[in-house]
Amino acid sequence: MAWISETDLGTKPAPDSARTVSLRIDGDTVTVPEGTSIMRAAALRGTNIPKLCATDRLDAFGSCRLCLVEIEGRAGYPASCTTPVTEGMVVRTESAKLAKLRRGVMELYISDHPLDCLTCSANGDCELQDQAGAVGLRDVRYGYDGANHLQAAKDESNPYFDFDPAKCIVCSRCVRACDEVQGTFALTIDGSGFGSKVVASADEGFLPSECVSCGACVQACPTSALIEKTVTDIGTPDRAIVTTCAYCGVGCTFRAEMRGEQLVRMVPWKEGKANRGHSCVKGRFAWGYANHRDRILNPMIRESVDQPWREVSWDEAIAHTASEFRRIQAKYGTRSVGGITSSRCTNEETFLVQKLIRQGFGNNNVDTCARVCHSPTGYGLSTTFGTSAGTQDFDSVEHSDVIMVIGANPTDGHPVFASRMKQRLRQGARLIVVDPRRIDLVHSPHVDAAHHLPLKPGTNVAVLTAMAHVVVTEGLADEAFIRERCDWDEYSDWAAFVAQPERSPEATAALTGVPAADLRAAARLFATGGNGAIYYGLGVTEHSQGSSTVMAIANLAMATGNIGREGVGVNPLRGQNNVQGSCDMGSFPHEYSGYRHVSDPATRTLFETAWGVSLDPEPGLRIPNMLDAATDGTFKALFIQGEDILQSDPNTHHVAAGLAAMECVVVQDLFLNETANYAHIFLPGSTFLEKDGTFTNAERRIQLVRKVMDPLNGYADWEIVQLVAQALGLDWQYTHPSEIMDEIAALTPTFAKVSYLALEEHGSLQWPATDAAPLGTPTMHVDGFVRGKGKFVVADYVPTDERTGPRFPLLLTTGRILSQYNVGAQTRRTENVAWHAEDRLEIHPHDAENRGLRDGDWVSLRSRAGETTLRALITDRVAPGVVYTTFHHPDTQANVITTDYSDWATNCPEYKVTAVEVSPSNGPSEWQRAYADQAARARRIETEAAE
Amino acid sequence: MTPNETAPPDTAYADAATRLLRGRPATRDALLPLLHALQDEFGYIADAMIPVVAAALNLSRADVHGVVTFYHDFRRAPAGAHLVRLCRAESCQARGAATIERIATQRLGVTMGATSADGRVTVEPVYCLGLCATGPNALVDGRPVSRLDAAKLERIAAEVLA
Amino acid sequence: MIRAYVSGDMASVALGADEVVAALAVRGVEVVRTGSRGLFRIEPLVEIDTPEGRIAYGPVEANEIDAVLDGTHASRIGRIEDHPFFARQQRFTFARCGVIDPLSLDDYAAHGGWQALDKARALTPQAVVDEVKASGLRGRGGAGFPTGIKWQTVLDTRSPEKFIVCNADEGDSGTFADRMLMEGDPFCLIEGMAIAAHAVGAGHGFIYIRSEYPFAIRVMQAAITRAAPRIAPFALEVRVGAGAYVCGEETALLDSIEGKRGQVRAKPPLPAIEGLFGRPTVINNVLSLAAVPFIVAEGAQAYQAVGFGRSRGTMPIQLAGNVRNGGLFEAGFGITLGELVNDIGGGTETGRPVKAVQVGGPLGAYFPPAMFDLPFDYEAFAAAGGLIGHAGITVFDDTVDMAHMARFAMEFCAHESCGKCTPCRIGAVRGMETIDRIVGGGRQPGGLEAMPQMRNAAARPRDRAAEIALLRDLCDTMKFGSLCALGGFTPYPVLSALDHFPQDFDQPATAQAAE
Amino acid sequence: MSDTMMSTTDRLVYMANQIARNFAIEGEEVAIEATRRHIRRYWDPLMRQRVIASLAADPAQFSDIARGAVEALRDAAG
Repeated sequence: MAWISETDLGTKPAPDSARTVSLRIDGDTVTVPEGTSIMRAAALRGTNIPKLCATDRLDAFGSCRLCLVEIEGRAGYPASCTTPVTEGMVVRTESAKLAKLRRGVMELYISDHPLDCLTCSANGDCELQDQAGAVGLRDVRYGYDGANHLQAAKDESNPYFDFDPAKCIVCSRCVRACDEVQGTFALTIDGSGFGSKVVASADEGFLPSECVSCGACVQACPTSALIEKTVTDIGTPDRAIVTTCAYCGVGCTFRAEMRGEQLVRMVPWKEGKANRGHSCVKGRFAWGYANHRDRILNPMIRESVDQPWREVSWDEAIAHTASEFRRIQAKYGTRSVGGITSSRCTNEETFLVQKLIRQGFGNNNVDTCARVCHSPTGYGLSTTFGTSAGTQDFDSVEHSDVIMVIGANPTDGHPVFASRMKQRLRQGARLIVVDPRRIDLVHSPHVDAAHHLPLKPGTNVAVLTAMAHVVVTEGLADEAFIRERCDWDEYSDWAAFVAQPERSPEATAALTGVPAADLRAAARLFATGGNGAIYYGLGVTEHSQGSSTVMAIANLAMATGNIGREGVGVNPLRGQNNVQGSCDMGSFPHEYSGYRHVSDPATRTLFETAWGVSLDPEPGLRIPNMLDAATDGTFKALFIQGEDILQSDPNTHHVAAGLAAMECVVVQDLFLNETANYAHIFLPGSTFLEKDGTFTNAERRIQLVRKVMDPLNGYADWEIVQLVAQALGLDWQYTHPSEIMDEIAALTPTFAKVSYLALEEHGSLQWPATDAAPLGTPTMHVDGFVRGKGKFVVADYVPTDERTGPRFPLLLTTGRILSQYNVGAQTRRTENVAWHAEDRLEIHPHDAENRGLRDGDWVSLRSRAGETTLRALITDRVAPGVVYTTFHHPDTQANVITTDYSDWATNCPEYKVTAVEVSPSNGPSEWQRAYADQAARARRIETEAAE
Repeated sequence: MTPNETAPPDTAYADAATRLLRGRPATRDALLPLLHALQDEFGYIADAMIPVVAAALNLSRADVHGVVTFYHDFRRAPAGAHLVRLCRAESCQARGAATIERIATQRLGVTMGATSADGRVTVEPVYCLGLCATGPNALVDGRPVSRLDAAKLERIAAEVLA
Repeated sequence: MIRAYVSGDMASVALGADEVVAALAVRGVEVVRTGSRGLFRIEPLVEIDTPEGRIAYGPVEANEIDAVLDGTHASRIGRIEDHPFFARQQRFTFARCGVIDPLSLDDYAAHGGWQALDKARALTPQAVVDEVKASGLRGRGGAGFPTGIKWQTVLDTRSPEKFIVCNADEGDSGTFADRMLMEGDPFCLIEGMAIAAHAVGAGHGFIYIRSEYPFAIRVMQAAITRAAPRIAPFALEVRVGAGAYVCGEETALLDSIEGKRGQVRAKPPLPAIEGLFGRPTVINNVLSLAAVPFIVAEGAQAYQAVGFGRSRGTMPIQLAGNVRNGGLFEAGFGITLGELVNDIGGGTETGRPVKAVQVGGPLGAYFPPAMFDLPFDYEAFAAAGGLIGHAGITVFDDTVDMAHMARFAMEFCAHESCGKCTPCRIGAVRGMETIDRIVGGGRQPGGLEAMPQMRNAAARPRDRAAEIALLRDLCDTMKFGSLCALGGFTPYPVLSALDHFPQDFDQPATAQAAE
Repeated sequence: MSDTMMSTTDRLVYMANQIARNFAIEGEEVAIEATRRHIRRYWDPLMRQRVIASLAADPAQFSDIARGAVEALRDAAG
């Protein structure tokens, strides 16, 4: 389906060119950049030349032949989409001859097209219909008895959209969108000539095919051949609200297209600077959870977790919450309570939760789920560069020559950015993948990494140090950059360290499992291949040396001069929509918004003045410390907004024990999540569709979240926190999240110029947005590092204590899959389960054979921490000795297995390395059965139970 | 698709693909040569070859399927034991190809473009063999035959129906 | 020992040359397989080495060999050069074809081979390009674009990699010159490509040969292997088509080499700037490239001196279809159609009157004998509503039904359409249907159009004149709207048939009687 | 049920040692100060008290660097 009420200039903008060209179109002089098509030049002037195969998202194709024009001095009727303007060209877009030709083409189209427009799902939003009108077609003289495709069967296999080949005009926009935009190449034209038809893969139907359901084809379709089922069901949208996706850290902007109060579809917004009009299956389609019957809409309380829930009024729930926290603090002390902010919520909501804790609870016991994902990024990058964030914007990848992906799986985890990366790779950039697993970027259709370094989980620092060893010992370091931008003495110390023979690729190969020659070649390529950019994910951070790895990455980038311009940089791929934002907002126990330590008197005074209370100068507890303290009896109450720590945090037994030891656990969430099994108060949350606010994505881009519909639960999350604060006696009077942002801006220098007004005006801002850079900062450290000189930190490889042995001979590592998101709370409640209905354990054929396992067998997965069962997937994607699983399904409880080892600097859990054993099994483990029973009991709701 | 009881397993296709690619970089431009080689060896492009070829050249299945179905040469089912390709382009038409086509299909007991029920012979059209001064022309199991007439057709029929 | 020369050309083999060779071998005759001389009426042709030169006999059957060997065969021709069909020709490009052993490097060198390459390599690339420009050589594939200008563009485009691609996807019915040249003198093409490579700075070349030419594929592959050291560092390889006529269109051909569906690319960008694998590419027809060694060796002037108007040099013209002296006739431009068909071709083979000739393959116009004074020249043919194309002339006698041929043109277009552009993809099928209705006398409104819900559709019957008007409109849409020559030129045979042979589009007699 | 369940005190000692190990490459003196600073900066007061207390209970569970750092913390707190 086409974009409604968005202008489509027909062809892409001309590649950057300083030169302009003037020409005459229909008598007017038009001046456009050199390389612009006639079609685009005309559209910029307001003349819409008829078109069907052209769209400004795709390369000009020239197949529909509606856009023919006349050019003085040129024979024939060139297609305006594929003909670039030239100086002095004289173009006519309308003439009797052109009108006749266009009608002739349209007559052919309509001779093989259904005629029941009035009952078509795309009625009113169909380019074919529009163009038939535009060219003035009145009759089809061929009649309707000729050969046609009107009997073709519909493909309804995809849960979100239908394909009706009878309505297809074979413009190839879907095929081209899949190739050019998404980069999956799942669609093709089958056959040739009149028999040409669009098919998925080898004519397999969309669902079984290679299609990843990103929706680009549906968006590209000019008719209703490809159309969202929701449009068919509900009708064409009549308005659209631009908002920001609440899934991953890419931060795609979408048009929420509405019909009345009903959301019809989410369509990626062309102007979105993070996604440039692209989307993935989650953001585009998986929003049905917002109306899922599992959603809890009324507050509930209970005295103890073995009781059923009791629905109460908001007033009662809020008053009860406040009195419980006051009671517990009175009994156990100020520091006996705390809270957890959510990377899923808005900046404003996150800011309010940490404010509630610092101002209302009077301590710094606030932490966020970023603890378990990107806290080492914060530590590592602020230590080396001075800023706790990635250095680039996403556009930067278009200027990269060598891309190194470490411990990230962008095609699954950050698919929209992965598509842009793949576009650059198809243009010739080269790729280095450092990952224990053969992810799709290593080798998949049209992508072939130059080097894959399949390291043993847990050896990141050794591998990066060996790369640095090559750079330094082979004289590939960028000395000019280092002398200008870094501290030379620190560099020299570091260089001497990495140059030690025992750090060489050869010396560490046995340890890392990476062949030395490959590692050397990769290092040389990165150092000498032009603009080198590093993208990394949780495979870097979620280790006992997560912070060291981040610093090793920063060292490598500085040593090769790859910081401070487009195309380079160190780029964490953030897992959740607002990880960056929640960290920025002061969600960590040791720092206020803008990463300022609580012990800093000036900052504290600023906040004390603004908030009218004295604030605790001592750092608070991190999540694992809170749980420890709870088991020890010193921590008694926890306010959790939008996070499911029981499922997402490591060593589930430890989490469960901690939660069980508390007197009051408040969960604010959409669903009765796993953590809520241990909760005493449940405050129903609102979805991103139901509130205003902002998210900050992985490129530090602050984007508006706009309310599309009223909260089903009655309140936006920020309102609920405000009610709690007011009940605690705090004088909060926010009437709109923009006022919260104003407070953030006033208290946070890097946000100084951020306001809703500015965001409305510019679409988005990348912090720092200061007086010096009022429009934000796409690329950081351009003229110098934020901390002054870039700091080389000697990061020594310290092996994890989690080791394989006779009992646990395999290493488990974990990750994500495209169709599911995080703990699956949302995506499991959508049709995305069609692609991934359960977590599977990937195991190498060799290891499987040794254990007598066949593909699909139930297996028991055991570690020192616990045991679970799931089904095996035998694949050589993983190396022998390594097994892999996802953690999207609570039934699996992969975190029963993971241990509480963690990053030395930040306590970010070591999710990525667990020694395990795998053996045949015939069903759920004892724990799984017990857990299922407990969960069922804990989820009882009295009003239902009474019926 | 004619079921082929002796259809080799996919691993045979994968092995063949590897062998047939030898000496040639596994880039996309090897696709047509590889498909030709597979068809030469197995007689047709089996469905099961599509993912094998896609994997060998790092293409999507859609890429391979699109190419296989685009070109008339690639057959999706085995041909008959004998293959008679009759030219029906203009120069042969000018020399009586239509009559020859009628006689040939009648004599061989098969319609144009089809394989006889007993699998003995497939008759297919071809558009020009570059023998345009000496038509009507045919390729009989790869052997060119010009100036086709009833007598020559009879000899061909005797050969392929034997 | 007696030495005989027998063509191994695919046409000769199709006429029984292999059987003749077997008979010669049995008698201990040393046989040299050559290309074809190019007159198929005298094939299989046997030439015997004698002190008076090569004495030809043809046609010869295998069971007549003894008569050939004792010189008593009734079809004794004598020296082939003296045969009137050959005496009238100017063989610049085909000088060696039929004379030498195509795969003998010695033969090739002995007949002037490689002189041009050596000469070219001693010149600057620009000097070679200038020479080709000065020769007036125009693309022999059909479009007639000046070859030298194309080369100049490739030479001027900076790139780390450039390609020479030879379009040997000769799919036009009525043409076989490319095939004959590749089978009869493959080194000539290789030399032409090597010169092109030097002229533009290309390192790699491809010869894209249609799969319907198994002999040419075999010979070219063997020739490339043998010539590889001679043309190094330039490297060549053969790519085999897969039965798609549209791949004769240069951009579709490039996509096909790249391993894609052979769909036509929009131009610009020109292949000379962004061609194969996105690199600057010379893509020329076999005959264009094969003309280059003569031009370089003999000088542009020698080539340019021959010809007519802006069409310079010689053209290997192919006489095909229902023609007595079918074969290859290389001559300077300017010879008239009538001379070609009647004088040289000797009229129809059936002996019936010529009704029409189609020039330039399936996309070429049909001309009636009334237009036989047309000179063979790009511009003259264009002015007459036709095209030279690849210079194939297919002759039809008076039994041909031109409405059927018009329909066949649409049918062929439908069969071979790549499916990318709408006028060709849908238009060709509608064209077939419309011609069927014309022949059927028009049509009644269809069931759907007669429904009361259909207010805008014309509910009246459509007579033949209306259907012919529709066919003309369709041809207009296809001609000006199509992306490439397949859809764009299909109207030539259709409209020329309609214009010159309107009576054939009348209702069949049976239908008239029924009314 | 779980092998890895440590007591809170054990875990704090483990953490101190782990921090110390990662600074060890800098040499003992620098590493002790870096470890101390890290704990001071990121640990809540109760955690610091507990780790100091465990030093008195069993100094041998600490590495040299960690012990040095905790001693420094203790002395500063004292």
